[in-house]
Order: sequence, then C-alpha cells, then structure tokens
Amino acid sequence: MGVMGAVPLSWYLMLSAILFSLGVAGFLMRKNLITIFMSIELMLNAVNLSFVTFSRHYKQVDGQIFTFFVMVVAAAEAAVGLAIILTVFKNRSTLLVDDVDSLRL
Amino acid sequence: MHYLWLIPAFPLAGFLINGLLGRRLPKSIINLVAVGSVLLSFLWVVKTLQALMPLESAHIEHYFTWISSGTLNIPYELSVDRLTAVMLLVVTGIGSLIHIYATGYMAHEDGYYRFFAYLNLFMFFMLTLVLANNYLILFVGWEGVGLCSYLLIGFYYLKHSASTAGNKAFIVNRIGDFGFSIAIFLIVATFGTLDFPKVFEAVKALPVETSAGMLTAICLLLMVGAAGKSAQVPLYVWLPDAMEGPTPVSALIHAATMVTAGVYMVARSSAIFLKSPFAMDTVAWIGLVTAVMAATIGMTQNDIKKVFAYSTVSQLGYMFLALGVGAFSAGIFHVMTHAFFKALLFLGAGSVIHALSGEQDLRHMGGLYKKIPVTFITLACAWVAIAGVPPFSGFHSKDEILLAAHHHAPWMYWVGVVTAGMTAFYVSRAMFLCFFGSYRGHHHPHESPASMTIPLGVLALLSLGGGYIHIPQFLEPVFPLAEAHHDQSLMVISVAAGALGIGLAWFMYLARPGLADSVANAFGGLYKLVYNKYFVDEIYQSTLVNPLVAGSRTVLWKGLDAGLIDGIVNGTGSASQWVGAKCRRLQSGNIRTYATWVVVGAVVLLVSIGLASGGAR
Amino acid sequence: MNFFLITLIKTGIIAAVLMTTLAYLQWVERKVIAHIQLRVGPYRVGPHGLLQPLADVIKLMTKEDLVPEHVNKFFYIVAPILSVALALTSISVIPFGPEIEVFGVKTFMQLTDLNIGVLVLLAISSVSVYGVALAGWASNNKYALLGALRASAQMISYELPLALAIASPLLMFNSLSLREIVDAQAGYSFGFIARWAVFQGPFPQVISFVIFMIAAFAETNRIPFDLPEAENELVAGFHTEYSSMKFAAFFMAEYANMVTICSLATLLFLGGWHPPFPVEFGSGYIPSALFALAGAVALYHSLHPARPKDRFTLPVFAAVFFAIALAMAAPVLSPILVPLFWFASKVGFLLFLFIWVRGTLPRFRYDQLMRFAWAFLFPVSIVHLFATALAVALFTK
Amino acid sequence: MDAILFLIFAAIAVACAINLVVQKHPITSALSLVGVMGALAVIYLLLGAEFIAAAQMIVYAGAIMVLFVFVIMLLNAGEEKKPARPSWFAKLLGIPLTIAVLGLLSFFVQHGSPQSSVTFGEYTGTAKDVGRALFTTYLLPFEITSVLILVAILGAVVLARKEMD
Repeated sequence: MGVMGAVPLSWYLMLSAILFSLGVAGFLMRKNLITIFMSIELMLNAVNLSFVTFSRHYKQVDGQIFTFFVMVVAAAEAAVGLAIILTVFKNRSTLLVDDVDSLRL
Repeated sequence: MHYLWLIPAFPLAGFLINGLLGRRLPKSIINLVAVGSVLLSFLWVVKTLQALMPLESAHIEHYFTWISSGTLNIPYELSVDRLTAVMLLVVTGIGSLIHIYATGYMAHEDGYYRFFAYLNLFMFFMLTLVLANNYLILFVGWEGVGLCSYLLIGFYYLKHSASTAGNKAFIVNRIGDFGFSIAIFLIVATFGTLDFPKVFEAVKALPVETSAGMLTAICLLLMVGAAGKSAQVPLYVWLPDAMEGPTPVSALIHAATMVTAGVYMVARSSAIFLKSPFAMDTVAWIGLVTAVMAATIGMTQNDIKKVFAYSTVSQLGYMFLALGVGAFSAGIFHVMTHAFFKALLFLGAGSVIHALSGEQDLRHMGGLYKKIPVTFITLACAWVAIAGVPPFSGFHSKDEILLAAHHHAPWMYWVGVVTAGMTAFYVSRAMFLCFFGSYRGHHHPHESPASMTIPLGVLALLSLGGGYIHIPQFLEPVFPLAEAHHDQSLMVISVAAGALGIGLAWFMYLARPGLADSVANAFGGLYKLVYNKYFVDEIYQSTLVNPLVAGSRTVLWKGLDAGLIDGIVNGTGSASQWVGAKCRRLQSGNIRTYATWVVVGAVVLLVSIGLASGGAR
Repeated sequence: MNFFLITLIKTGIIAAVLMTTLAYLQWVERKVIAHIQLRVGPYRVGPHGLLQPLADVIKLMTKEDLVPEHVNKFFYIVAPILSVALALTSISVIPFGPEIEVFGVKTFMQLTDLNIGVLVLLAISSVSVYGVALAGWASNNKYALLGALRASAQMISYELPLALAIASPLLMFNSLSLREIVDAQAGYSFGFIARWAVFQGPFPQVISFVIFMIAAFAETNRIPFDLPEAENELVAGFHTEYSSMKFAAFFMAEYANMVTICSLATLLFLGGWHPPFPVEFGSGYIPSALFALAGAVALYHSLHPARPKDRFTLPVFAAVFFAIALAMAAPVLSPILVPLFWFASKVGFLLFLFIWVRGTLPRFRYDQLMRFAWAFLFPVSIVHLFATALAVALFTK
Repeated sequence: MDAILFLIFAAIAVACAINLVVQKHPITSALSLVGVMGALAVIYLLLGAEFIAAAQMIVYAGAIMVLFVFVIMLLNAGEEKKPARPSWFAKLLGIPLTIAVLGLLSFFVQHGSPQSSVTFGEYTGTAKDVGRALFTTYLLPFEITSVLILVAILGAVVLARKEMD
C-alpha cells in the first residue's frame, strides 16, 4: 500500500539487534537463574529473527530451517536446563546465581 | 603360480595351532601338527621343485606391495632359484627329520607344546629367509630366526645359564644385525631398491673404480651381519653357549640351518662381493681365522656338545673361506654336507646324552659302542664324513673348498689342511672317549627309541652318500663354475692330514691313555690358553661389556634419565602448577562473572570483525 | 476496502451465532443430562426453560464481581480474558461451508482461509494452556494451583496424541488448509460411500478419529478427564476463586473449545459439509424433510390433551420448523443452508457425544490419566501415523 | 500497511523484552517473553515464514515457555532477593557491555545490511518448501537433532528422578 508498503530489511535486523541486546542485559543483570535462562531464550529468538529475515532476503528457505533447528535445540536445552535448575533448587534452596558459587576458591 | 607361500605357511599354521591351543592338546596331536606341518612343507617343496625343474632362472611370485613410499617400492615376493632349492631341501628335509627326532627326545620334558611351537615358528622364519626375493623380507626372516634361536636356547628358562646364554646369543646377534641393517640402508641409498634381481643388475652395471668404496662398505657390513649370524670371528662367542638349548635345537638351528644363513646371504649377494676384492679377502681371512681358532679350542673341550659346537664354528669358517676365495658353490656344497653330518653328530650326541640321562662330559663316558650300537654306528658315519675320509660327503665338499683355496692362495690351502687334520683329531677324540675304552660313568645307558634312531639312520645314509649329489654343477646357472683342475696330490695331502688326525687321536686316547694329560701338562700355558677359549669371553667382558654397563649406569641412567628427562617432566609439572596458581584468580565461581567474561569475549570478537572488514564497506 | 467490509460482516454474523450457540449449548447440556438422569431439567424460565441461558447471562452480569485480597491482580484478571479470547480466535479459521454468492459477492463461509489453518489451530490450543495455568497461579490458592497444574499438564500431554492423530489425515490430503482438506473429502467412492477421511481409502482414519476424540475430551477438560475441576478433591479447580463474568468467561471458553474441536473433527474426519450420500439419492431434501417432520411432531404433541401448557408454544415451534424446512428447500437459500445444515448436524452430533459421555462415564484417576496418555495413546497414534504414511506412500501416485 | 503492522508488533516485542529484563518477578518475565514470541510470530508471518511462525507458537510459546511457567510455579519462585555475594564484576560491566553490544550490532546493521525491502505476500516459505528442504538437504542434521532430543529427554528424566527423592 504505497510508500508504507515496503519495510526495509534493516528494520528487521535492527529489531533483532535490540532484542539481542536486551537479552544480553538480562543475562548480565538478573540474578534469578530462571530469568537468566529466559534471557538466553530471548537472545536465541533475536537470532532466529535475523535468520528468517535473511532467508526472506535471499528468497531461500534455508534460514527458516536454521530457525527450526534452533527451536529444537532450545527445546532440548530448556528440558535439561530446567531439570538442572530444579536440582539446584533442591540442593541449595536458592535460585540466585550469585549464591550458587561453591566452585569459588 | 606354484603357491610358494604355502611352503612357509604350513609351519606357521603349525605354530599358531600349537602355540594357541597346545596347552590343551594331547601330545599325540601336538606331534601330528608339528611334524605334519614341516613334512607337508617338505613335500610341497619337492612337488614345487619338480614342477619348476629345470630351474635355469629364478622363478618369482609376486603377492602384494608391502611398502610403497615415494620411489621406494618393496613388494612381497618369494622366489626360487637353484640356490634356494638346495637350501629349501636342506632346511625342510633335515628340519622334518629333527622334528621327528625331537618328538622322542623331548618326550619327557614339560613345555612340550611350547617347544614345538617355537620350532615351527623357526621353520617359518627360516623358509621366509630362504625364499625372500629382497633384502627386507630376508631381514624379516633373519630377525625371526634370531628370535626363535633366543627363545629355544633359553628354553629351560629356569636354568640361569640357559637364559643368560639366550641373552648372549641375542645381543651378539644384535651387533651383527645392526651391521646388516646399515648395509640394507646403504643398498637402498645406492640402488633405490632391495629386490635381488634389480640390485644385482645394477651392480653389474656399476663401474668398479667409482663405486668400489661404497660396494666395499656394503659388503663389509653384510659380512658383519653374516659373522653375527654364522658365528664368525669376532662374533662367534654366542654359539658354544647356545648349546644350553635342547640338543635338537642345537642340531637344527645351531648346526644345520640358521647358522648357515650367513653363508647363504653372502652367497646370495655374491654379485656384490665379486665387485669388491678387498671384501672377498676379508671374508676369506675371517673364515680361515675362525676355522683354525675354533678347531684348536675344539681339541681341548670335554663337553661333547661343546666339542661339536666349536667344530660347527670351524666348519662355518671353512664355508666362509670358500666364499672368500670365490668358490660360492663349494661353500653351499659344504653347507649341505655339513648340515647332514653335523646334524647327525648333534643328534647322535643327543642320543648319547639321552642314553646317559643327561651326562654330557666325555670323561664320564666310554665303551658305549656295545650298549648303544645304533647310535654308535650312525655316529661313526658322521665321523668318517666330517673327518674327510673318502669317499664320504665331507671329503667331497672339503676337497672342493681346499682346491679353490689353493687356486686362490696356496698358503690358505695349507692352513686349511692343518685345520682339516685338527678337525679329524677332535672328532675322533670325542668318538674314542665316548664309545671305546672302559665305561667311566655311573648311569645305566639304554638305547634311544625308534623315533630318534630312524632319523639318525636317514642322516647317516645322507652323510655317507651326500657327497655324490654334486652341488657345484647343479648351481652352475647361479654361480659360474671355477675351472676345476683336479690335482690328485692336493687331494691326497688333505686326506693324509685327516688320517694323521685320526691316528693321533687313536694313539693318544686309546693306545696310550694318559698320554693326553701329560701332553697337556707339557704345554701347560698353551693348553690353559686354548682350554679357556683364548679367554675371549673374559676379554670381551672387561673391554666391552663392563665399560658399556658402567657408562649406561652413570651417564645414561643417572645423568640423562634421572637428571635431564625427569627434570623436564617435573619441571613441566611444577611450571603448570605455578601458572595454575596464578590463573585460579579467574575462577571466582560466580556464574554471572563468567557470563560477563563471555560477553566481553563477544564484544572483542565483534570489534575485531568490524576492524577486519574495514568498517564493513 | 471491500475485503474489510465483508470480513466485518462475517465477523459480526459468526460472533452472534457463536455466542447464542454457546449459551444454548449449555442449556442443551443441562436438558440432555437431565433426561439421562430422568429429570426434566430447566423448565421454568420460558417454555421448556428456553430462556434459561438468557437468565443465566443476566445473573452472571449483575453478580458482584469480587476480586479476592490475596490474588495477583493483574494475572487474575488477564487469565479469563486470555482463555476466552484464544478460544474464540480459533473459530476464525474454521470453514462452515463452501464458497457462496450473496448479492453477487462471492465469498467463503469462513472468516479467513489460511493455508496453515490446522497449524494455527494447534498453536492456539497449545497457547490456551496459559489461561488456565495463570488463573490457577494468580488465584494464589492451593486448590486452584493444583487444578491449574493438573489442567496444563494434562493439556500438554494430550496435545501430542491430538497432533499425531491430526497428522494422519493431513498425510492423506497433503494440505494444511482446512478448506482444501474438506474439498479433498468431496465425492463418493463406488458412487455411494462418502469419501470422508473415516471412510476414504487407502487407509480409513477410524483409529485416528477415535484417538482424536479421546484427546479432545482431555483437551477440553471434560469428563472423564475433568480432573482440574474434580470438585471432590479440589473444589472447582483453577477457577475456584472466580465469580460472575470472569467465571462465565472460563465457561464460555470451555464450550467454545468444545465447538472448535468438534468442528475440527468434522472437517478433518467427517467430510465437513459434504452430505453422507450423494445428491442423486436425494440428500438435498433430507434437511427440509427432517425439519418438516420435526414440525409435524411438534404439532401432534400440541394437540395432546395431557399437555395444556404446550397448546400455544408447540405450534410456534412447529411454524418455525416449517419455515426452516421451506428455507432449506428454497432454491435461492438451499446452496447456503444445506451444507451448513450438514456441517451443523455433524458438529451437533459430536457435541451431543460430549454431553452423553459426561452423563454416563465416571472420572479417571490422575495417574491413570497420564499413564493412558503416554503409555497407550501416544504410542498407538505414532504407530498409526507410520501405518498411514506407509499406506499413502504405497497407494497414492 | 506492512510498516504499520511491523511497527506495532516490533513495539510490542521490544516492550515485552524490556519488561522481561526489568520485572522482578520471574513469572512476569516469563509471560513477557511469551509476548515477545507472539509478536515475533506475527513478524515471521510478515516475512512470509508461515510455517516458522506456527512452529514458533507451538514449540516456543506452547511448549518451552509452558515448561518455564511450570518450573516457576513448582518452585513457587518469588521476587528476586539480594544475593549474599553479588558479582561486583557483572555489576560493574553489565550496562557498558550491553550498550557496547547494541552499538556494535546496530553499527553492523546500518553499514552491513543489504539494501532490500520486504513487502508482505510476495514470497512465502510454505510448509511444503520447509519440509522438502528439511528432508532432503538437511536430512542428516534433522536426524541428529532427533538423537539430541532423545538424549535431552533422558537427561531431564534422570535429573528429575534424582530431584524426586
């Protein structure tokens, strides 16, 4: 529809960049294990977005395939990671990463 | 294709069966496998040779490429020419006889299956050695027989003397093999191949004047190897000790087959040797010296097997003399006849020892000819054969050699004749002490079983008539025959020497018993010297072995190993400890700190990418 | 702008129809249960309690909308909205009939025809867990939380068999667009057997249909799988703390989900709006005949002396029925109404099945429920999927 | 029209993402993440990746995030408390690093991104295309991911079992 019809590709990439940085922010600043985990998922999503964008740009489906794989891996990761978080909570009854530091010298 | 590979394959199969399952198998099966495999390969040899006759030129079978690296290409090839044919027949024939003999001799030993497994393995390697068509495969066989000889000398590994004798044999052989391997390297370097035909072609092509040095070097190194394997001066010391092994082993390995490997190898390399007169002379010299030295020692020994061992050494010396004077065919001829009568001598000695249940000292024997007549008769055949009494086998081959020696250099002939006399003397001495006079022992002698006496009989026939298998003609396609002017006088002289030796022995040990001791006293110092084998072992011990051991202990072990290498290892350890102690500061154990590090890394990466792509267009 | 106008109109119609359906579905359920239990059911409000839904709506609207102290306000309010919104959204991709022409405008009897319609339905149903879960969690009440956890666990577990069961017909029709799927089921093999998924070769989808229906019961938290609302153990499950409109929202959501899932079953397995036997055999006249019959029955009953009350109401019904019958027969309307009728009757039958089961079957135990899902339904559906794939690979060019 | 849609949903996504980061309560973060995913799904549709959009909803929003919500409910994780030993390093570098990342990425986007534009509906990677690519070109990775999933299931089960007793 006219001028506004076409959206420049860079907008999508920019959005992906912003989301990624937000993920980084959460990754660095939050102290709750689960939230950190979710920030990682956010970063994954941002990356997926750029994958899909490029697949759109090259009019090839490969980028979407990568996204698909990322999803699968994320699913596996979530399953194991959350199980680990559960165990951590069971053993230490805390979710604060800063307090899970018995590897410290 | 005549399936040459089957020839060594049979004994190998026997080795595998006996070696792997022997512990559980009954003796009958073990015998069947061991003897059967060797007999089979003997039959296969016969069949193949029949098929291949007349074997004017070598028949080569290529199986696969063993090593292919750059220009060097070593195929796995077996070949048969007339030389090989002789060796094959000797090895497999005598080998099977001795196997049969061993079944009787070893009957009461434990480790029975082990013994026959080793024996078969030896046959396999020996046949590989003989059949090889290039130096590398020959070397494989060479090392293999060395290994087996070690294993079999040390067969009674509970006896300390046996195991040390095994080690001695192995180590001394190492020296020879070292020379041999260097020779092989030189051959590769010079000719770029190891196949006999190619090498010899190349040698023929080479101009003498330019390449003499290299060829001489190769020949001398090959000779070092041969000296090690065939117990020549200065590396002969291991062979007498090798008598610690069971007698069949002494007969098969240390008399008939393995020790002749050196002779075979030199003869095989004749093409190269002929190019280097100096090397030839060296060979002749070594042979002569060995012959004389060993003969003199042989005259004084009291252990029957030791006597025959030294006789073996001196006979080998004869063979090398033959090679050295260029009568290769005569050398091989002597290899064969010597295989016959020396195997017979050892087996006979074994039978005697068996009869006296382990007694080896001549001074505790005597008058056995009525107690163990078969052994006596057969041994007598060997006696006449080795003493060079015409028309028996030893006479022919020795005569060939002496003729060639005279044709080369008359003085060599004379030395050879003297040696022949000594040979006759010590063998006769052993015979008289053993079988005549009155019995001085305290065991109750008993004749050996048929499994032992039958091989004795066969060998006796061979050593009587073997001389008429005229090898030199047969070998003509391989070694051009030296013009044979049969000088009757020379022949008579050598025979006379032999007769003299026998007579002297008779006079000293039968007619005038006790004369021997007085003679010994008369030449006290000389006798001592000879009786103690010229103190060669002691000299080696003090000049070579002790310095080496001391050096290794102080320099290599204390200095290099403990000091340098351990120092490096421990140093690495402590250094990494130090680094770790510094780095563990990073290991804060705080996940978010790690996360921050990750992001820092990512940022650094991004920046570097940005710089690398020059601000991305 | 034409497109927007049409869509607006369609949305209006569908919304209105759906709302009434939902309201009256509840009335039907109560009636049927009542008759199964030999009761009369709602009877007072209006003739045969026909106005009962209206009364209920008024009641729920006017009731005090209280928000407990201890709840997490935001999510407490968001949850019901979320669930009802999602439930209604899923209707939008469901086609009710073929392409029709109204006043010269050709359009589909469907809000939007996505070519990934099935996937969208799955996506929505998978997201609709949040409504329940949040409601339970936000209520900050242990019964609610337990109910919510149960509900969401159960919905997730049963989504797999559901999806796998759906996959089999998709394999046969190799399309994701509901419309194409329905079109693929048009026609009759041997001239009289309807080529519905459940009858169509090479591999009649009976088993997957059964699996689908079982999973559907679990998805909608209906008896025998209604453990989230097992009143004897957790009061009313995740909506314990809810009242008035929010409660109504959950209720609507449940019924809307039922309708959606039944229509999905109809579209995937029962040939959508295609009649069970060909028009040559007069399937076109069935609807009007039926409605005429209904009218006749109504009239007959109205003449029955023992039912004085119905002397006026039943004839009205009869008149309505006759009118519908006429409309069905009318050449102008029949192309629109007859397919609609078939679709509606199939959905209706399935809904009746839901209610019937509720009236008759007892409730599962929770571990049984889960074991049934994972240890039986899931493997069976996988095997069935493989079988279908094999059949398709072998018999279709 | 596209631009408007894009802007709307991009705004939603960013808002939800910010909410994820700033909210103290994990469940809020989780739901805002779901919001991000929903918005992204719509944006995928705009990009013509309809299958991925559906998968995004089903897998991410419908499965993974539900798992998160479960765990949060199960642990009844409340507001974030102050840790005993906070990571001074992260506190120090957190914000600057984030800004650095954002700056760098946007720099790359500005200078590096291809100068093309997207109009809705002119290209769609249909489920057919995705499936074809997935089962021909990417068959091996696909199978490997299936193995990965299996392993993940086992791991999760083992850990959870340990967690039970």
